[in-house]
Amino acid sequence: MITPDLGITLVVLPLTGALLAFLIRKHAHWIGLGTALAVSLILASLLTDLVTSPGDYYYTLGGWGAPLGIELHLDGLSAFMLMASVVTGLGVSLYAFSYFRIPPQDNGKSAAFWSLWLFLWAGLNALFLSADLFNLYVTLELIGLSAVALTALAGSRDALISAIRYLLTSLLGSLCYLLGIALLYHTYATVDLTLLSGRITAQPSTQAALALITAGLLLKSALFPLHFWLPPAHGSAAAPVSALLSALVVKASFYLLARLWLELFHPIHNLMPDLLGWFGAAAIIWGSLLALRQIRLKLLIAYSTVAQLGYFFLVFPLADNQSDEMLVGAWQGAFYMLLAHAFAKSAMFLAAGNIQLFSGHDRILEFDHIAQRLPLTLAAFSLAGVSIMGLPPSGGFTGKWLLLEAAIAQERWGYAIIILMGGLLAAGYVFKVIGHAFTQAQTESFISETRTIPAMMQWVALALALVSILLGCYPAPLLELLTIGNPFNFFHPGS
Amino acid sequence: MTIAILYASTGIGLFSLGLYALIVLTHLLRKLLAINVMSCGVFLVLAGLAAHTPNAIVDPIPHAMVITGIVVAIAATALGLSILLRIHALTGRVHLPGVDEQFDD
Amino acid sequence: MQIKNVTRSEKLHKLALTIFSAILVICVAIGLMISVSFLPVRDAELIEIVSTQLPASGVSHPVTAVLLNFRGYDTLLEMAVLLLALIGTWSLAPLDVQADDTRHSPGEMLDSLTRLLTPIIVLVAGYLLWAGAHAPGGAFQAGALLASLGVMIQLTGWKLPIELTGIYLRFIHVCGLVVFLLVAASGWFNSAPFFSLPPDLAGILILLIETFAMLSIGLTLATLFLLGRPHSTP
Amino acid sequence: METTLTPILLDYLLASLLTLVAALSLFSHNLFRAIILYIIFGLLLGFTWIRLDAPDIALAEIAIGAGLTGALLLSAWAVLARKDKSPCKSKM
Repeated sequence: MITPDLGITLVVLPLTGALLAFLIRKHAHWIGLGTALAVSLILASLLTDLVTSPGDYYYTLGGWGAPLGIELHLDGLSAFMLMASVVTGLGVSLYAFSYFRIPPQDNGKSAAFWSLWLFLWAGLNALFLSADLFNLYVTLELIGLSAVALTALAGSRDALISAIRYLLTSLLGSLCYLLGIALLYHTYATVDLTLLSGRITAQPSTQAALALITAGLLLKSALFPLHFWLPPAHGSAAAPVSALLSALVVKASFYLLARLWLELFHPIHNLMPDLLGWFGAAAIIWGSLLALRQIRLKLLIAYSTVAQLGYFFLVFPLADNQSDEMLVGAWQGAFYMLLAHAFAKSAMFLAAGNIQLFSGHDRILEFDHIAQRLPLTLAAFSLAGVSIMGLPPSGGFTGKWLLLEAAIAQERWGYAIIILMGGLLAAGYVFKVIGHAFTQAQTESFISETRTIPAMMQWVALALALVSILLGCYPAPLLELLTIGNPFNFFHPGS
Repeated sequence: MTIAILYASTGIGLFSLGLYALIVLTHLLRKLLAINVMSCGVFLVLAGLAAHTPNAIVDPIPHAMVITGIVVAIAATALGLSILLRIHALTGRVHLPGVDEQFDD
Repeated sequence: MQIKNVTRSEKLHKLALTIFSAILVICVAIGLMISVSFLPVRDAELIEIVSTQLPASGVSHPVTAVLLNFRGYDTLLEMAVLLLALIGTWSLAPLDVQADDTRHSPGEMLDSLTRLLTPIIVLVAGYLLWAGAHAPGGAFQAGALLASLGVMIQLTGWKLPIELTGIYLRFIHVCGLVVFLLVAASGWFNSAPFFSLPPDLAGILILLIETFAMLSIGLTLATLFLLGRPHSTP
Repeated sequence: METTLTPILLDYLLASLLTLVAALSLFSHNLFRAIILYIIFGLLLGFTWIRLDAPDIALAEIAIGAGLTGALLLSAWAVLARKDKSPCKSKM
């Protein structure tokens, strides 16, 4: 039997931690670390409960029940996303614990980081658990605004400019989403996902809501061609923040889109899945090509995120109108890639943070024997790169393989070729970095003083990268976790 | 046409107007104003339609949602303004550079 | 100085953007207008549920019942949004830079007006807070009123004593959320779900939450204004 | 109840005034005027909420949407205006 209060604890704990970190600034990093450990323990017991008694769980906040109050919903998919959020969050917290105490960082910034990050974490967990459209709007704003504030925290000119662009984009996305919710509410008199999924019909207002909500969430999840805001923001934020933004924040809106798609919009769509698939394919090619052209490491990783996000969207056409087995396979592939990408990309950004701290810059051409001087960090980057490229054995490979299988079985050769080409291009940009890391600096720059990197920061990056590899070795239990509660064939409950 | 539909249409109009201004204007403070006009439009749709019921009974739930939305909007505006002021203090500029435009002029 | 060198291609580019966005926005507007005007009158089922459950919520004003009880979780997260905006703003403009700002009072008029208005505003805010249980009003409106009082006091040149900017001030910033969380968690002790308020105590608990929420919201909004004020050291 | 269902002249007036003031505010050349018009827009919206039988939103809109947002915008404008007049602009 599952303890129902565990879910909401995953929201309440970070929220409390954020308040404490704001109050007791001096010890904010200890509060943050303690919260991260507590959240991880709660998640572990939640997952054990869910695996031992699989099912679809609802939790009525305040005991009011669906149309009046707010309900939380826990199934395999939300547990899977919570796992992504908590494991990445724990890693980044451990990293940030050291990162924000390195001399040039001041105490005020560290305290602000911890409260903002814990608010962000509460928002993410709340989003993954919520089954109420308006509550999801509030969580989206909590996530969006804390992500913007975290980006601006870096304080540089570039960071501030990308933060305000991020803010405007994020607000535009939430407003589109909210307008869609308004139309749905006034058509069906409820914002509860489960009730709505039983009532939804193809009406003009529903079609408009579908378009608005999809557009808003695409903007927030930076699908090509709406990705313009992502690379500068992810490229200029502080390293732990970039890791969180790339690993979790963009995925939250993808998750929400997928969830709404599965539960609400599935019966009323028309052209949409193919459109999303084409944009996804374009994102893979365009993002990878731009990543290849970058001269700064963090921007390269950011463009790689644009490309990798494209893969997730391939699931919409590949899972459309398919047999149950095929449909579940494609969705499992997309979400498995998402999980592997969360770990690999956070490892990459943390490694890039180490390199940037070590040499004072992140210009790839000026890397000077990084491999020999920061072996652990480079190992982390390379292992994460293996998962991003999708080489076996890695989580990235498993996910990509499932998507490829679906594409080949449906004889959609275009998508299959794109999936393979994306891997080749990823190999191109990953090896470009690794190559320069082994050699002497190409452009003669005045040798800047190097700084020692705390061991913790190197090991955390390596650990996250290793997890993304290990995901490829034992995929079965996690793929099974995803299907608990039957989130993917919502409309075929009999099968 | 009922009152509810009239004001909801006004809300749509404000949303579209704000959207246009958000794309076209370059001054950051004006962009924030545009976002605010857009959110007022959304609120008009959300709560304006609250009386779009049999016998025009007013539904309190959208009203509560709009109050939540107003507080979120001022929080976002305040954060945006403070970033804007920092940008102004650092660079003397208040316009968003184009995506392809280099910022070091 | 920056020299504006508007070339012909830039002008064309701008014109194209304007036309493109105008077309886009007009399409959006027409589509939405159509969908709104075809909106059917929906049933009043949910409104009836609100009115039947209203007696159990502890207050008789439906909007307050929705905000603080039925959908209290939304309000909790929304107060977190407000606080995080404050933290974000604070991290960009430290308060201690502002505190030693030298500023002359804008005149006796505003000064005496503030003296006159302060007790009135506090009274009205208190009334709004209390009225929220059965009439329009509540923590947000009362908090906003207190914040406007704070804005006015700042405009008269009053400065926050530096010794108050520490943990005491921050405690008022968070007390609304803390009390809200504590009350919400109290459901656990009665083995009821999170956020459940026992009907016989709900009224007093809501008033408790709203009082502290009003203080937090008022102070947070006033601090946001304080942080955005012009200060001498850039 | 019937009277509240069909709009009267006041409603058409308010609706068009709201749109007009919003447009004037967004596209006004003078930034200060834009902000003042935005505050007027907020007050008009407050009246609209009263007309729509939503006194709670009206209070929140006038106090937060028009009042405090307006104060924040004006103080930001004051910073921008002061800095723009000062000679340090030439460092660009």
